[in-house]
Amino acid sequence: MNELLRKLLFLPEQLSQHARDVDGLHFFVVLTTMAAAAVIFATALFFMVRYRRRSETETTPEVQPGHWHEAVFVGVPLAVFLLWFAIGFPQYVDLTRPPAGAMDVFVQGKKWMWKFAYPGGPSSLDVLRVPAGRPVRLLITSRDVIHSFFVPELRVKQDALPGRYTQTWFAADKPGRYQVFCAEYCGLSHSGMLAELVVMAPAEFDAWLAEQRRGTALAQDAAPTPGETLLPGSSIGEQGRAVAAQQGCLKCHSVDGSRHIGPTFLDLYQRQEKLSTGELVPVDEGYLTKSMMDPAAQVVAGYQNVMPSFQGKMTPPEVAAVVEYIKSLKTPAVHAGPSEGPVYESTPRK
Amino acid sequence: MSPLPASEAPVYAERNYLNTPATGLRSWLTTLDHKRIGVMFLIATTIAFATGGFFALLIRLELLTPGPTIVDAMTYNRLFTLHGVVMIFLFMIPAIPSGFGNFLLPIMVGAKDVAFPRLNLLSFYLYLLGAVIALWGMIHGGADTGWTFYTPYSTTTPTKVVPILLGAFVLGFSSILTGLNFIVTTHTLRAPGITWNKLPLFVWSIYATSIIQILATPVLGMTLLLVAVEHAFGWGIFDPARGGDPVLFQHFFWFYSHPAVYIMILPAMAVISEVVCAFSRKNIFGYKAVAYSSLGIAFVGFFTWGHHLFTSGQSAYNAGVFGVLTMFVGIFTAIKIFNWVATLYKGSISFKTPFIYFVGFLFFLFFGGMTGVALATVSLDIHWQDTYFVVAHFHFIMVGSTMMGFLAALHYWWPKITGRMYNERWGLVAAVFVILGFIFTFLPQFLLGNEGMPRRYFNYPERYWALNVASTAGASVLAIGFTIVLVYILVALRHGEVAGPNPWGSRGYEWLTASPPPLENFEEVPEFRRGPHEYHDLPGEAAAPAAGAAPGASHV
Amino acid sequence: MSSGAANPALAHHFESLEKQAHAQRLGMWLFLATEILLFTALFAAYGVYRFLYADAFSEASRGLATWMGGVNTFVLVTSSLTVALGLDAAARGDGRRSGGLFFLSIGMGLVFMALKAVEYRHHFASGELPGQYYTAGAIAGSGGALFFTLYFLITGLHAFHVLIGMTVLGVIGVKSWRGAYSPEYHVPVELAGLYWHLVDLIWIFVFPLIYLI
Amino acid sequence: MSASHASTPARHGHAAHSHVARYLRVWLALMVLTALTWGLSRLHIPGGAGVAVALAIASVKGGLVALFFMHLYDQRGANRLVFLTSLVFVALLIGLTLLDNATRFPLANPPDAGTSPRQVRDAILGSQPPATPHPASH
Repeated sequence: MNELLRKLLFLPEQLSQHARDVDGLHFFVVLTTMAAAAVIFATALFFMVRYRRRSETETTPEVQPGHWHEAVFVGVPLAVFLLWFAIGFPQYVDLTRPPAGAMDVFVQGKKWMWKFAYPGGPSSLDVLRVPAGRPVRLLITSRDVIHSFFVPELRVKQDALPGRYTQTWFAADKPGRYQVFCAEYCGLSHSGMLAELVVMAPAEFDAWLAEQRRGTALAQDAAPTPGETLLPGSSIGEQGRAVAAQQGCLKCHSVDGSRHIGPTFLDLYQRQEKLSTGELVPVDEGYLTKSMMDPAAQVVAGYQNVMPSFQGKMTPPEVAAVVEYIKSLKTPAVHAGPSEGPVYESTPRK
Repeated sequence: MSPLPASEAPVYAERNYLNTPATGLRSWLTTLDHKRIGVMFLIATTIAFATGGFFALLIRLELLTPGPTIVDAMTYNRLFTLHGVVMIFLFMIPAIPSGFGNFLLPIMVGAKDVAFPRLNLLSFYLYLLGAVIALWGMIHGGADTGWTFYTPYSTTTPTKVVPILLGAFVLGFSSILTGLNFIVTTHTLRAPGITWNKLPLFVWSIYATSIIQILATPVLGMTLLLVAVEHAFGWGIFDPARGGDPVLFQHFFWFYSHPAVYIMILPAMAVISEVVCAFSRKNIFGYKAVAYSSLGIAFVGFFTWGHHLFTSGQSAYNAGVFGVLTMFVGIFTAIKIFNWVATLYKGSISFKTPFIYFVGFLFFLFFGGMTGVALATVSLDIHWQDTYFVVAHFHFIMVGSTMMGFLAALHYWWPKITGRMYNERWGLVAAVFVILGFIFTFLPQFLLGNEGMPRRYFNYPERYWALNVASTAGASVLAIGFTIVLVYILVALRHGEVAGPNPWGSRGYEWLTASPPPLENFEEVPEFRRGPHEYHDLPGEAAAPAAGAAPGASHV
Repeated sequence: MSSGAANPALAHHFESLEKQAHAQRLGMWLFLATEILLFTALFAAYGVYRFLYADAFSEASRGLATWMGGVNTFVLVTSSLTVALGLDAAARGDGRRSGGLFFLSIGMGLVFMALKAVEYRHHFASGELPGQYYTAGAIAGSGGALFFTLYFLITGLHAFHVLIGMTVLGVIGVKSWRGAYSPEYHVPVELAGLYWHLVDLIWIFVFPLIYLI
Repeated sequence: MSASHASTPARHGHAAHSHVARYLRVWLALMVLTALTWGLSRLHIPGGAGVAVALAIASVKGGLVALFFMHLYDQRGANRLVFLTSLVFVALLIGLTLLDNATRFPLANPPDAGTSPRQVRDAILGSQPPATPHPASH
């Protein structure tokens, strides 16, 4: 029955319990609507046939409703509507309350791509990998305009607001590949802002994540695209700044380029740093993360090894947020890169 | 009162508003006569409708195949923006209230004119000014924001969004002035004998519409102005980079734009209430319920705007409040539907073109309304929001129902406005084309939405192809239907049969005067003893055995 | 019912001056309702941002010259009184007195605008400007800039209404002075007054919101 | 029509007692209230109480202006209804937008606004999501 109705209504596959619940309501709504339509239109049709005009001089009696009619006209639809709502609203509230222990994934929309950051630093572009059967919470933000994360198979959609987070969650049933759409109009390539949701077997996912964390495929996807402009205050970085302030990072690292106890954060990202060992390393997400977890391993030349390890003091998403924050600290002049970029890009005002 | 049906040969009123005091273009452009202003609005809005419809056809053609079909993505984005802006601000909102409302409302309350004729003319010129400003923006690049102007997209787009915003702002003032005029007219210019409970239902609905126009439009005006300021100067009010909240824009926008849906649909309901009585020759079932439910829609319609924000990051509290309140606004529409159907009971139903449009209206309003309520169940909306399901839903209401109302009004009052009849046979043919065209265009879009195709997509995955082709095919049927209407209605202007004052045998007050009506509406103001929807005291009533059964039926 | 058939002010589609006055008054009130809702969007934005940036807003508010806002409140309230007295004079047929009182009100409107201009000058000098132009920098975060965005939007729109109000008072005042109105017909005087009172009414809310809290 | 013992022109005309005394009393009250709210603001009443007091005084002042300067006190029902209705919608727009900002997921508000770093951390990291309403409350 479920399958029949689903196919009849062109609904996509149901990838989660939530999707099945929502479809249940959907079928109920469609069936009650059709029943009501049958009653109303059959009545109307009957009246139209029975009371069609037979002569031009025909007259009609006055018919007035009793209170009984009005009560039915108000009561019956109201009862049906409220019943629908009573089913639908808890389903929605459920969607706003991720279960305890859900895995967090940071989702960032920007024209016109999706970036997904996992606990522990790794991130990927336009591919969201999640384990089957485990709840996943998405913390969604945007870098420029409003986007909307939408997976039809999950019956889940949540807008990505620039400069702040919204959340939603799901637990996908079974491995497979599904399309992620952007559902909020965002400009020229709105319809091209697609990503893939890859649901993996839990063991497979764990292995993949571990490999990512080891840094073998280190965050290639996360590098800024050519011509990308960084909007101040419109990224995970905002949260990172709060975390950095709270953790005391800013007591030693300036953000304005001035030298302090530690190297400045300004333009740190993608800089070539000379280590105390004389070796040159590019500053990327991996280096930043590692420096927070094990600061003594690679100390920049000219600085004392005084920084404590934040291993265990900061959780992976916090680390990710601080990394984002550091990445956002760029002076415009250093912002190199070919100027072509996407044809149509909003320009932040200076 | 003229007997039903008109037995003697119909007369064309020789001295009428069309030729008094003069016929020159100048006398039209400077007229203070509400009927002429109404007619000018009708012409202007029809042109706007043709423009918007042309954009719609281009959109459907583009979507015939995945990927680029006839235009590029940028042009497509401009097309759907202009389609929305033109259809909503230049056609839907003014068409029935400013067009038919202006023509009919003063006649229906037995007045010589609206309360402030000069403001009325100003309203028309503001409409033209707004249209010209928007048109200027369209020619110089157009906007690509969608008619919803969501920030921060709209404040950062390099396209010409500011003139479009200012155009809409000016159009808002036109709308306010019309609403203001109608409310004051209804309050102060009712002829002796027309009490509030003897007002035609058309007037009740237009009155309710005017309340919304007065109270909601200023908020939209301010909001559009803020977006324009933001776009031009970067004052940061909705700009997240400067601490602003883009969701606040959505609150403001929908505070107007949800009630605006009722600005579009209430006038259609106004027309339908008149048409259903006239063509079933029957008193309306539950006058007070139908009349007051218009006010209910106007009032409760303001409490529901947040149902557009279920996926926007709005709080769950708000979602609950707005969801429940939306259920209540659905009730008022349900009351109307039930009462219209019940009006047919024991009627004498004549299947003329306006009545066919009534049937279409009932169909579209029912399914458009029910899908609207379904969208307010929140969890279903999460799936449907910003997909073609929503597109289909609001086209059922705004295009399906409102257009049915507009066409019903056009046919029903055509003889009153022009004094001549349209060709009934062609009318029926066109009605069938239009109604089937609508169904074929938008039914596939419901399914597309279920399947998950987001709206405003220039390109789409191939699995959505078949349904898109079906929708485009439907749109061409629709276009044929509209073309037929346009042709025979223009032919009728010159060659139509003379209609006479009351060709339908209607009891509406506007049919008590000549067709076309004279300059000050009535040569001699009638006494208005009977209600505008009362048909029971026809000649020969006593002989009809059904009359005895009526009171019994009413107290089941 | 006073038969106004002879009165040239009676439009052809009204049966009496009384009814016409009622219509005009109702129309004016509807117009005032749209004005109120026009400001409501700004007040709602103010409410939201004040809630979100409570500290920055009170800090920014403390930086304003409260005495100027206060004096302006006294000035505007008093101008409302003179307008009301002007209506009273018109109702008694004293057109000269009515016009004179309206001119007095315009004078107070000018005082209001002058004080406002002094304030604006000060804000410009110290970089307390809206959005991207905000350079005062005394307040952390975006709250300060947003406060001044709303400050300029609300007071600017209000000042614009004061200007319109002064114009209306001027036109009606001159006509009144010339004896265009009578005890039977002086609705324009009343409507001009209504508009001015609304401008006052809005300021009564602007003052505490911007200057006091 | 029944409410038409209003400020009709005719009534204004032969009203022996003009409104002057009333206007002066209202004006005096407005001046006193302005001084009062100004004075109270200098006390810096903490929290929302100061806001509430200031708005309450403003509402009283606004009420006086509307009732007496604008003559709602002695006018027809329709005008009063228009004014009251507009106030309902003022409350509606301000109330429901504020309710949203006050109850939404804290991170969905601007980052440097009401959300303290602690709230940010709790919301991102706390296993318990922020309070959301019970479906039962509706």
